[in-house]
Amino acid sequence: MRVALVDCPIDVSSLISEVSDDSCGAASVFLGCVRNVNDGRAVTGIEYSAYRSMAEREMNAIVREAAERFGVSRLIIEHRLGALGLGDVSVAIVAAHPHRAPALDAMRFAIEQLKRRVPIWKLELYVDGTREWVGSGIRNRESGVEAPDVVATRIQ
Amino acid sequence: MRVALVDCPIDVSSLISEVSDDSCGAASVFLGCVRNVNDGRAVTGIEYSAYRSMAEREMNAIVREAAERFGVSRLIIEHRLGALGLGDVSVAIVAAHPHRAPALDAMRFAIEQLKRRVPIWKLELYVDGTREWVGSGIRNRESGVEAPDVVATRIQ
Amino acid sequence: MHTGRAGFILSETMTVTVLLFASYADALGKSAIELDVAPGSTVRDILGTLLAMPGGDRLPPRPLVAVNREYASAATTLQGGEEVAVIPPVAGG
Amino acid sequence: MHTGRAGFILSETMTVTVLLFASYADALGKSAIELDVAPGSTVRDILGTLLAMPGGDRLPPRPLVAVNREYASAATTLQGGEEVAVIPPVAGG
Repeated sequence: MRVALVDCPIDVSSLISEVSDDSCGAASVFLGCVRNVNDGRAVTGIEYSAYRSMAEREMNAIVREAAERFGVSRLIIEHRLGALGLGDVSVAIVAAHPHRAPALDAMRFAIEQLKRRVPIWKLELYVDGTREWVGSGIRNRESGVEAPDVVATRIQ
Repeated sequence: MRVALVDCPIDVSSLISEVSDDSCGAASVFLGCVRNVNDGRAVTGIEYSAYRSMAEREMNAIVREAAERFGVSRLIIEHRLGALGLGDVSVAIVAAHPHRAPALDAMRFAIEQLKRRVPIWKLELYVDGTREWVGSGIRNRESGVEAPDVVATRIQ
Repeated sequence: MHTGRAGFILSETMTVTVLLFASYADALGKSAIELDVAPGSTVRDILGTLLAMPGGDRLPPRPLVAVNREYASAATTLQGGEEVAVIPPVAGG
Repeated sequence: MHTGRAGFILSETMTVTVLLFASYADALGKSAIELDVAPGSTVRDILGTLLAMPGGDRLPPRPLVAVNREYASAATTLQGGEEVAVIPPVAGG
Protein backbone atom coordinates (compact mmCIF):
# COMPACT_ATOMS: atom_id res chain seq x y z
CA MET A 1 0.00 0.00 0.00
CA ARG A 2 1.79 3.08 -1.23
CA VAL A 3 1.05 6.34 -2.98
CA ALA A 4 3.39 8.78 -4.67
CA LEU A 5 3.53 11.94 -6.69
CA VAL A 6 6.43 11.56 -9.07
CA ASP A 7 8.27 13.85 -11.47
CA CYS A 8 9.67 11.19 -13.78
CA PRO A 9 8.12 8.59 -16.09
CA ILE A 10 6.04 5.89 -14.42
CA ASP A 11 7.41 2.37 -14.83
CA VAL A 12 4.33 0.16 -15.01
CA SER A 13 6.17 -3.15 -15.03
CA SER A 14 8.07 -2.39 -11.87
CA LEU A 15 4.85 -1.31 -10.15
CA ILE A 16 3.22 -4.61 -11.08
CA SER A 17 6.20 -6.51 -9.71
CA GLU A 18 6.18 -4.42 -6.56
CA VAL A 19 2.48 -4.88 -5.83
CA SER A 20 2.30 -8.64 -6.41
CA ASP A 21 3.63 -11.63 -4.61
CA ASP A 22 3.09 -15.37 -4.98
CA SER A 23 -0.19 -15.23 -3.09
CA CYS A 24 -1.75 -13.09 -5.84
CA GLY A 25 -3.79 -14.78 -8.52
CA ALA A 26 -4.81 -11.47 -10.04
CA ALA A 27 -3.40 -8.04 -10.73
CA SER A 28 -5.29 -5.15 -12.25
CA VAL A 29 -3.90 -1.94 -13.65
CA PHE A 30 -5.34 1.37 -14.72
CA LEU A 31 -3.25 3.81 -16.71
CA GLY A 32 -4.24 7.36 -17.48
CA CYS A 33 -2.44 8.76 -20.51
CA VAL A 34 -2.18 12.09 -22.28
CA ARG A 35 -4.40 11.92 -25.34
CA ASN A 36 -4.19 13.96 -28.50
CA VAL A 37 -7.72 15.35 -28.50
CA ASN A 38 -9.90 16.75 -25.73
CA ASP A 39 -13.31 18.30 -26.27
CA GLY A 40 -12.58 18.41 -29.98
CA ARG A 41 -9.33 20.36 -29.61
CA ALA A 42 -5.94 19.03 -30.72
CA VAL A 43 -3.69 18.66 -27.67
CA THR A 44 0.11 18.68 -27.68
CA GLY A 45 0.74 18.05 -24.00
CA ILE A 46 -0.43 18.58 -20.44
CA GLU A 47 1.19 20.21 -17.44
CA TYR A 48 0.08 18.57 -14.20
CA SER A 49 0.27 20.41 -10.90
CA ALA A 50 -0.97 19.56 -7.43
CA TYR A 51 -1.52 20.70 -3.91
CA ARG A 52 1.09 18.13 -3.02
CA SER A 53 0.61 17.65 0.71
CA MET A 54 -3.16 17.41 0.43
CA ALA A 55 -3.01 15.24 -2.69
CA GLU A 56 -0.80 12.75 -0.86
CA ARG A 57 -3.16 12.83 2.10
CA GLU A 58 -6.19 12.09 -0.09
CA MET A 59 -4.39 9.37 -2.03
CA ASN A 60 -3.42 7.72 1.25
CA ALA A 61 -7.03 7.97 2.41
CA ILE A 62 -8.16 6.28 -0.81
CA VAL A 63 -5.84 3.29 -0.42
CA ARG A 64 -6.92 2.92 3.21
CA GLU A 65 -10.57 3.01 2.20
CA ALA A 66 -9.93 0.45 -0.56
CA ALA A 67 -8.32 -1.85 2.00
CA GLU A 68 -11.38 -1.56 4.24
CA ARG A 69 -13.95 -1.97 1.48
CA PHE A 70 -12.35 -4.65 -0.63
CA GLY A 71 -9.73 -6.25 1.60
CA VAL A 72 -7.05 -5.20 -0.88
CA SER A 73 -3.90 -4.05 0.85
CA ARG A 74 -1.73 -4.51 -2.24
CA LEU A 75 -2.53 -1.24 -3.95
CA ILE A 76 -0.26 1.45 -5.36
CA ILE A 77 -1.25 4.83 -6.76
CA GLU A 78 1.39 6.85 -8.60
CA HIS A 79 0.57 10.17 -10.21
CA ARG A 80 3.06 12.06 -12.30
CA LEU A 81 3.37 15.87 -12.17
CA GLY A 82 5.03 18.34 -14.51
CA ALA A 83 5.07 18.55 -18.30
CA LEU A 84 3.86 15.39 -20.08
CA GLY A 85 3.76 14.67 -23.79
CA LEU A 86 1.25 12.71 -25.85
CA GLY A 87 0.93 9.09 -24.73
CA ASP A 88 2.78 9.66 -21.46
CA VAL A 89 1.31 7.88 -18.45
CA SER A 90 -0.04 10.43 -15.98
CA VAL A 91 -1.41 8.04 -13.39
CA ALA A 92 -0.99 4.35 -12.64
CA ILE A 93 -3.11 2.36 -10.25
CA VAL A 94 -2.11 -1.23 -9.63
CA ALA A 95 -3.89 -3.66 -7.35
CA ALA A 96 -3.20 -7.30 -6.59
CA HIS A 97 -5.11 -9.91 -4.63
CA PRO A 98 -5.49 -13.70 -4.48
CA HIS A 99 -8.80 -13.32 -6.39
CA ARG A 100 -9.76 -11.17 -9.33
CA ALA A 101 -12.94 -9.43 -8.14
CA PRO A 102 -11.32 -7.55 -5.24
CA ALA A 103 -8.32 -6.60 -7.40
CA LEU A 104 -10.64 -5.19 -10.08
CA ASP A 105 -13.00 -3.49 -7.64
CA ALA A 106 -10.23 -1.82 -5.65
CA MET A 107 -8.49 -0.55 -8.77
CA ARG A 108 -11.67 0.98 -10.15
CA PHE A 109 -12.61 2.48 -6.78
CA ALA A 110 -9.18 4.10 -6.56
CA ILE A 111 -9.29 5.77 -9.98
CA GLU A 112 -12.87 6.99 -9.52
CA GLN A 113 -12.03 8.46 -6.12
CA LEU A 114 -8.81 9.99 -7.40
CA LYS A 115 -10.74 11.77 -10.14
CA ARG A 116 -13.16 13.20 -7.57
CA ARG A 117 -11.05 14.08 -4.58
CA VAL A 118 -7.37 14.44 -5.22
CA PRO A 119 -6.30 18.07 -5.76
CA ILE A 120 -4.42 17.74 -9.02
CA TRP A 121 -4.96 19.98 -12.02
CA LYS A 122 -4.07 19.87 -15.66
CA LEU A 123 -3.15 22.72 -17.94
CA GLU A 124 -3.80 21.53 -21.47
CA LEU A 125 -1.59 22.82 -24.26
CA TYR A 126 -3.16 23.00 -27.70
CA VAL A 127 -1.77 22.84 -31.20
CA ASP A 128 -2.81 26.46 -31.79
CA GLY A 129 -0.52 27.60 -28.96
CA THR A 130 -3.27 28.29 -26.44
CA ARG A 131 -3.54 26.62 -23.04
CA GLU A 132 -6.37 26.05 -20.64
CA TRP A 133 -6.96 24.63 -17.17
CA VAL A 134 -9.13 21.54 -17.64
CA GLY A 135 -12.52 21.85 -15.94
CA SER A 136 -11.46 25.17 -14.48
CA GLY A 137 -14.00 27.12 -12.50
CA ILE A 138 -13.02 30.21 -14.36
CA ARG A 139 -13.85 28.93 -17.80
CA ASN A 140 -17.13 27.54 -16.49
CA ARG A 141 -18.01 30.56 -14.36
CA GLU A 142 -21.18 31.49 -16.19
CA SER A 143 -22.78 28.10 -15.72
CA GLY A 144 -21.65 27.78 -12.11
CA VAL A 145 -18.93 25.51 -10.80
CA GLU A 146 -20.15 22.19 -9.51
CA ALA A 147 -18.16 20.43 -6.87
CA PRO A 148 -17.49 16.72 -7.32
CA ASP A 149 -20.25 14.67 -5.65
CA VAL A 150 -18.22 13.16 -2.90
CA VAL A 151 -16.73 16.47 -1.96
CA ALA A 152 -20.06 18.24 -1.99
CA THR A 153 -21.44 15.58 0.32
CA ARG A 154 -18.67 16.13 2.82
CA ILE A 155 -19.03 19.84 2.81
CA GLN A 156 -22.78 20.07 3.33
CA MET B 1 -8.16 -6.33 -31.58
CA ARG B 2 -6.17 -9.51 -31.30
CA VAL B 3 -6.18 -12.74 -29.36
CA ALA B 4 -3.46 -15.32 -28.94
CA LEU B 5 -2.57 -18.53 -27.19
CA VAL B 6 1.14 -18.35 -26.48
CA ASP B 7 3.75 -20.77 -25.20
CA CYS B 8 6.23 -18.23 -23.88
CA PRO B 9 6.12 -15.58 -21.13
CA ILE B 10 3.65 -12.74 -21.67
CA ASP B 11 5.25 -9.30 -22.02
CA VAL B 12 2.75 -6.94 -20.43
CA SER B 13 4.57 -3.72 -21.33
CA SER B 14 4.69 -4.54 -25.00
CA LEU B 15 0.98 -5.42 -24.98
CA ILE B 16 0.17 -2.05 -23.43
CA SER B 17 2.26 -0.29 -26.08
CA GLU B 18 0.62 -2.34 -28.81
CA VAL B 19 -2.95 -1.67 -27.70
CA SER B 20 -2.63 2.09 -27.16
CA ASP B 21 -2.14 5.03 -29.41
CA ASP B 22 -2.22 8.80 -28.88
CA SER B 23 -6.02 8.87 -28.99
CA CYS B 24 -6.20 6.77 -25.80
CA GLY B 25 -6.63 8.54 -22.49
CA ALA B 26 -7.00 5.27 -20.62
CA ALA B 27 -5.62 1.76 -20.65
CA SER B 28 -6.72 -1.04 -18.37
CA VAL B 29 -5.01 -4.34 -17.76
CA PHE B 30 -5.94 -7.58 -16.08
CA LEU B 31 -3.31 -10.17 -15.30
CA GLY B 32 -4.02 -13.66 -14.08
CA CYS B 33 -1.08 -15.20 -12.25
CA VAL B 34 -0.20 -18.56 -10.75
CA ARG B 35 -0.67 -18.31 -7.01
CA ASN B 36 0.91 -20.42 -4.32
CA VAL B 37 -2.27 -21.59 -2.63
CA ASN B 38 -5.60 -22.82 -3.98
CA ASP B 39 -8.41 -24.19 -1.84
CA GLY B 40 -6.00 -24.38 1.07
CA ARG B 41 -3.44 -26.52 -0.78
CA ALA B 42 0.13 -25.40 -1.45
CA VAL B 43 0.69 -25.11 -5.20
CA THR B 44 4.02 -25.34 -6.98
CA GLY B 45 2.87 -24.70 -10.54
CA ILE B 46 0.12 -25.10 -13.11
CA GLU B 47 0.04 -26.79 -16.50
CA TYR B 48 -2.39 -25.06 -18.84
CA SER B 49 -3.89 -26.86 -21.80
CA ALA B 50 -6.60 -25.87 -24.27
CA TYR B 51 -8.80 -26.95 -27.10
CA ARG B 52 -6.78 -24.53 -29.15
CA SER B 53 -8.96 -23.96 -32.21
CA MET B 54 -12.12 -23.50 -30.17
CA ALA B 55 -10.38 -21.37 -27.54
CA GLU B 56 -9.17 -19.01 -30.24
CA ARG B 57 -12.66 -18.92 -31.72
CA GLU B 58 -14.24 -18.04 -28.35
CA MET B 59 -11.57 -15.44 -27.57
CA ASN B 60 -12.19 -13.82 -30.94
CA ALA B 61 -15.93 -13.84 -30.24
CA ILE B 62 -15.31 -12.13 -26.89
CA VAL B 63 -13.28 -9.27 -28.39
CA ARG B 64 -15.93 -8.79 -31.08
CA GLU B 65 -18.67 -8.70 -28.44
CA ALA B 66 -16.65 -6.21 -26.37
CA ALA B 67 -16.33 -3.98 -29.41
CA GLU B 68 -20.09 -4.06 -29.93
CA ARG B 69 -21.03 -3.54 -26.28
CA PHE B 70 -18.45 -0.97 -25.23
CA GLY B 71 -17.13 0.50 -28.46
CA VAL B 72 -13.67 -0.73 -27.53
CA SER B 73 -11.79 -2.04 -30.54
CA ARG B 74 -8.39 -1.75 -28.86
CA LEU B 75 -8.45 -5.00 -26.93
CA ILE B 76 -5.95 -7.82 -26.72
CA ILE B 77 -6.31 -11.16 -24.97
CA GLU B 78 -3.25 -13.35 -24.57
CA HIS B 79 -3.39 -16.64 -22.73
CA ARG B 80 -0.32 -18.70 -22.04
CA LEU B 81 -0.32 -22.51 -22.23
CA GLY B 82 2.12 -25.10 -20.91
CA ALA B 83 3.95 -25.36 -17.60
CA LEU B 84 3.90 -22.17 -15.51
CA GLY B 85 5.62 -21.48 -12.21
CA LEU B 86 4.48 -19.41 -9.24
CA GLY B 87 3.89 -15.77 -10.12
CA ASP B 88 3.92 -16.40 -13.86
CA VAL B 89 1.29 -14.50 -15.84
CA SER B 90 -1.20 -16.95 -17.34
CA VAL B 91 -3.50 -14.44 -19.00
CA ALA B 92 -3.28 -10.77 -19.92
CA ILE B 93 -6.17 -8.63 -21.05
CA VAL B 94 -5.38 -5.10 -22.14
CA ALA B 95 -7.89 -2.53 -23.34
CA ALA B 96 -7.45 1.07 -24.38
CA HIS B 97 -9.91 3.82 -25.22
CA PRO B 98 -10.09 7.61 -25.24
CA HIS B 99 -12.10 7.39 -21.98
CA ARG B 100 -11.69 5.26 -18.91
CA ALA B 101 -15.15 3.73 -18.41
CA PRO B 102 -15.20 1.78 -21.71
CA ALA B 103 -11.60 0.65 -21.21
CA LEU B 104 -12.43 -0.66 -17.74
CA ASP B 105 -15.76 -2.21 -18.73
CA ALA B 106 -14.36 -3.99 -21.78
CA MET B 107 -11.44 -5.39 -19.84
CA ARG B 108 -13.66 -6.77 -17.10
CA PHE B 109 -16.15 -8.17 -19.60
CA ALA B 110 -13.34 -9.98 -21.38
CA ILE B 111 -11.90 -11.67 -18.31
CA GLU B 112 -15.33 -12.69 -17.00
CA GLN B 113 -16.29 -14.16 -20.37
CA LEU B 114 -12.94 -15.89 -20.75
CA LYS B 115 -13.43 -17.60 -17.39
CA ARG B 116 -16.87 -18.84 -18.47
CA ARG B 117 -16.48 -19.80 -22.08
CA VAL B 118 -12.95 -20.38 -23.27
CA PRO B 119 -11.98 -24.07 -23.24
CA ILE B 120 -8.76 -23.89 -21.27
CA TRP B 121 -7.92 -26.14 -18.33
CA LYS B 122 -5.40 -26.15 -15.55
CA LEU B 123 -3.69 -29.06 -13.94
CA GLU B 124 -2.51 -27.87 -10.55
CA LEU B 125 0.68 -29.34 -9.13
CA TYR B 126 0.92 -29.47 -5.35
CA VAL B 127 3.81 -29.44 -2.92
CA ASP B 128 2.98 -33.00 -1.86
CA GLY B 129 3.58 -34.23 -5.43
CA THR B 130 -0.08 -34.74 -6.32
CA ARG B 131 -1.83 -33.01 -9.21
CA GLU B 132 -5.44 -32.23 -9.99
CA TRP B 133 -7.52 -30.73 -12.78
CA VAL B 134 -9.02 -27.55 -11.38
CA GLY B 135 -12.81 -27.61 -11.26
CA SER B 136 -12.78 -30.95 -13.00
CA GLY B 137 -16.08 -32.70 -13.56
CA ILE B 138 -14.55 -35.88 -12.32
CA ARG B 139 -13.62 -34.59 -8.93
CA ASN B 140 -17.06 -33.01 -8.60
CA ARG B 141 -19.01 -35.91 -10.07
CA GLU B 142 -21.02 -36.74 -6.95
CA SER B 143 -22.48 -33.24 -6.69
CA GLY B 144 -23.09 -32.93 -10.44
CA VAL B 145 -21.16 -30.77 -12.85
CA GLU B 146 -22.68 -27.38 -13.42
CA ALA B 147 -22.10 -25.64 -16.71
CA PRO B 148 -21.05 -21.99 -16.65
CA ASP B 149 -24.13 -19.74 -16.83
CA VAL B 150 -23.54 -18.33 -20.25
CA VAL B 151 -22.89 -21.71 -21.72
CA ALA B 152 -25.89 -23.27 -20.06
CA THR B 153 -28.05 -20.51 -21.51
CA ARG B 154 -26.80 -21.21 -24.99
CA ILE B 155 -27.38 -24.90 -24.73
CA GLN B 156 -30.94 -24.86 -23.43
CA MET C 1 -32.05 -46.95 -45.21
CA HIS C 2 -32.03 -43.17 -45.47
CA THR C 3 -32.02 -41.13 -48.64
CA GLY C 4 -30.51 -37.68 -48.95
CA ARG C 5 -32.31 -34.69 -50.43
CA ALA C 6 -30.87 -35.35 -53.86
CA GLY C 7 -31.91 -38.97 -53.72
CA PHE C 8 -28.46 -40.52 -53.20
CA ILE C 9 -28.29 -43.58 -51.01
CA LEU C 10 -26.51 -42.76 -47.73
CA SER C 11 -24.38 -45.34 -45.99
CA GLU C 12 -25.67 -46.96 -42.83
CA THR C 13 -22.94 -45.40 -40.67
CA MET C 14 -21.05 -42.15 -40.53
CA THR C 15 -17.94 -41.12 -38.69
CA VAL C 16 -17.40 -38.35 -36.16
CA THR C 17 -14.21 -37.42 -34.37
CA VAL C 18 -14.64 -37.17 -30.62
CA LEU C 19 -12.11 -35.03 -28.77
CA LEU C 20 -11.50 -35.38 -25.05
CA PHE C 21 -9.59 -32.94 -22.88
CA ALA C 22 -8.03 -32.60 -19.46
CA SER C 23 -9.77 -34.74 -16.83
CA TYR C 24 -12.00 -36.37 -19.46
CA ALA C 25 -9.03 -37.46 -21.51
CA ASP C 26 -7.51 -38.91 -18.35
CA ALA C 27 -10.76 -40.73 -17.56
CA LEU C 28 -10.99 -42.46 -20.94
CA GLY C 29 -7.25 -42.79 -21.43
CA LYS C 30 -7.32 -41.10 -24.82
CA SER C 31 -7.80 -37.64 -26.31
CA ALA C 32 -9.37 -38.48 -29.67
CA ILE C 33 -11.70 -41.24 -30.80
CA GLU C 34 -13.12 -41.97 -34.26
CA LEU C 35 -16.68 -43.15 -33.77
CA ASP C 36 -18.88 -44.83 -36.35
CA VAL C 37 -22.49 -43.92 -35.59
CA ALA C 38 -25.84 -44.33 -37.27
CA PRO C 39 -27.09 -41.49 -39.47
CA GLY C 40 -29.38 -39.18 -37.53
CA SER C 41 -27.41 -39.70 -34.32
CA THR C 42 -27.43 -36.87 -31.85
CA VAL C 43 -24.87 -35.53 -29.43
CA ARG C 44 -26.79 -37.43 -26.75
CA ASP C 45 -26.17 -40.69 -28.61
CA ILE C 46 -22.46 -39.98 -28.83
CA LEU C 47 -22.35 -39.29 -25.11
CA GLY C 48 -24.14 -42.55 -24.40
CA THR C 49 -21.48 -44.41 -26.37
CA LEU C 50 -18.68 -42.62 -24.52
CA LEU C 51 -20.20 -43.23 -21.09
CA ALA C 52 -20.39 -46.94 -21.90
CA MET C 53 -16.69 -47.13 -22.77
CA PRO C 54 -14.06 -48.21 -20.22
CA GLY C 55 -13.53 -45.20 -17.90
CA GLY C 56 -16.69 -43.56 -19.21
CA ASP C 57 -18.33 -43.97 -15.83
CA ARG C 58 -15.93 -41.30 -14.57
CA LEU C 59 -17.51 -38.66 -16.82
CA PRO C 60 -20.44 -36.63 -15.54
CA PRO C 61 -23.82 -37.72 -16.96
CA ARG C 62 -24.34 -34.53 -19.00
CA PRO C 63 -21.00 -32.95 -19.91
CA LEU C 64 -20.70 -29.85 -22.08
CA VAL C 65 -20.22 -30.57 -25.75
CA ALA C 66 -19.04 -28.52 -28.70
CA VAL C 67 -19.71 -29.49 -32.29
CA ASN C 68 -17.21 -28.03 -34.73
CA ARG C 69 -15.89 -25.66 -32.05
CA GLU C 70 -19.29 -24.32 -31.04
CA TYR C 71 -21.18 -25.20 -27.86
CA ALA C 72 -24.06 -27.50 -28.78
CA SER C 73 -27.05 -29.07 -27.09
CA ALA C 74 -27.52 -32.78 -26.47
CA ALA C 75 -30.32 -32.80 -29.08
CA THR C 76 -28.04 -31.59 -31.88
CA THR C 77 -28.20 -33.98 -34.84
CA LEU C 78 -24.94 -34.90 -36.54
CA GLN C 79 -24.39 -35.14 -40.28
CA GLY C 80 -21.11 -37.03 -40.17
CA GLY C 81 -17.61 -35.61 -40.29
CA GLU C 82 -18.09 -33.35 -37.30
CA GLU C 83 -15.54 -32.70 -34.58
CA VAL C 84 -17.43 -33.43 -31.36
CA ALA C 85 -15.56 -32.15 -28.32
CA VAL C 86 -16.49 -33.09 -24.78
CA ILE C 87 -15.60 -30.09 -22.65
CA PRO C 88 -14.69 -30.35 -18.96
CA PRO C 89 -15.52 -27.35 -16.79
CA VAL C 90 -13.32 -24.57 -18.16
CA ALA C 91 -10.65 -23.12 -15.89
CA GLY C 92 -8.70 -20.60 -17.88
CA GLY C 93 -7.30 -17.35 -16.58
CA MET D 1 -11.95 42.31 22.87
CA HIS D 2 -12.05 38.52 23.19
CA THR D 3 -10.64 36.52 26.05
CA GLY D 4 -9.41 32.97 25.70
CA ARG D 5 -10.46 30.14 27.97
CA ALA D 6 -7.47 30.64 30.26
CA GLY D 7 -8.15 34.35 30.53
CA PHE D 8 -5.32 35.60 28.29
CA ILE D 9 -6.07 38.63 26.16
CA LEU D 10 -6.20 37.58 22.48
CA SER D 11 -5.08 39.92 19.78
CA GLU D 12 -7.69 41.58 17.61
CA THR D 13 -6.44 39.82 14.48
CA MET D 14 -5.06 36.47 13.56
CA THR D 15 -3.24 35.24 10.48
CA VAL D 16 -4.14 32.48 8.03
CA THR D 17 -2.23 31.38 4.97
CA VAL D 18 -4.39 31.21 1.86
CA LEU D 19 -3.17 28.94 -0.95
CA LEU D 20 -4.37 29.30 -4.52
CA PHE D 21 -3.87 26.79 -7.30
CA ALA D 22 -4.14 26.41 -11.04
CA SER D 23 -6.79 28.69 -12.56
CA TYR D 24 -7.43 30.41 -9.23
CA ALA D 25 -3.76 31.30 -8.83
CA ASP D 26 -3.86 32.70 -12.36
CA ALA D 27 -6.98 34.72 -11.53
CA LEU D 28 -5.49 36.40 -8.48
CA GLY D 29 -1.96 36.51 -9.82
CA LYS D 30 -0.50 34.77 -6.79
CA SER D 31 -0.40 31.33 -5.20
CA ALA D 32 -0.14 32.23 -1.50
CA ILE D 33 -1.51 35.11 0.56
CA GLU D 34 -1.06 35.84 4.26
CA LEU D 35 -4.36 37.23 5.51
CA ASP D 36 -4.98 39.02 8.81
CA VAL D 37 -8.55 38.34 9.87
CA ALA D 38 -10.67 38.91 12.96
CA PRO D 39 -10.86 36.10 15.52
CA GLY D 40 -13.93 33.97 14.94
CA SER D 41 -13.70 34.41 11.18
CA THR D 42 -15.07 31.63 9.05
CA VAL D 43 -14.03 30.17 5.72
CA ARG D 44 -16.89 32.21 4.24
CA ASP D 45 -15.28 35.41 5.53
CA ILE D 46 -11.96 34.47 3.96
CA LEU D 47 -13.67 33.80 0.64
CA GLY D 48 -15.40 37.19 0.84
CA THR D 49 -12.03 38.86 1.27
CA LEU D 50 -10.55 36.93 -1.66
CA LEU D 51 -13.47 37.66 -3.96
CA ALA D 52 -13.05 41.39 -3.23
CA MET D 53 -9.36 41.35 -4.23
CA PRO D 54 -8.19 42.30 -7.73
CA GLY D 55 -9.01 39.33 -9.96
CA GLY D 56 -11.25 37.85 -7.29
CA ASP D 57 -14.27 38.40 -9.49
CA ARG D 58 -12.91 35.63 -11.71
CA LEU D 59 -13.38 33.05 -8.95
CA PRO D 60 -16.69 31.20 -8.65
CA PRO D 61 -18.92 32.45 -5.80
CA ARG D 62 -18.57 29.29 -3.70
CA PRO D 63 -15.32 27.50 -4.49
CA LEU D 64 -14.19 24.35 -2.70
CA VAL D 65 -11.98 25.00 0.30
CA ALA D 66 -9.66 22.85 2.37
CA VAL D 67 -8.48 23.81 5.84
CA ASN D 68 -5.22 22.16 6.81
CA ARG D 69 -5.47 19.77 3.85
CA GLU D 70 -9.01 18.62 4.61
CA TYR D 71 -12.13 19.65 2.68
CA ALA D 72 -14.09 22.11 4.85
CA SER D 73 -17.44 23.86 4.77
CA ALA D 74 -17.92 27.61 4.40
CA ALA D 75 -19.12 27.74 8.02
CA THR D 76 -15.86 26.39 9.43
CA THR D 77 -14.47 28.73 12.07
CA LEU D 78 -10.77 29.44 12.00
CA GLN D 79 -8.49 29.60 15.03
CA GLY D 80 -5.55 31.31 13.34
CA GLY D 81 -2.51 29.68 11.81
CA GLU D 82 -4.49 27.48 9.43
CA GLU D 83 -3.57 26.74 5.83
CA VAL D 84 -6.71 27.63 3.87
CA ALA D 85 -6.58 26.29 0.32
CA VAL D 86 -9.03 27.31 -2.37
CA ILE D 87 -9.43 24.28 -4.62
CA PRO D 88 -10.37 24.55 -8.31
CA PRO D 89 -12.29 21.63 -9.81
CA VAL D 90 -9.88 18.73 -9.59
CA ALA D 91 -8.69 17.17 -12.84
CA GLY D 92 -6.16 14.49 -11.98
CA GLY D 93 -5.73 11.19 -13.73
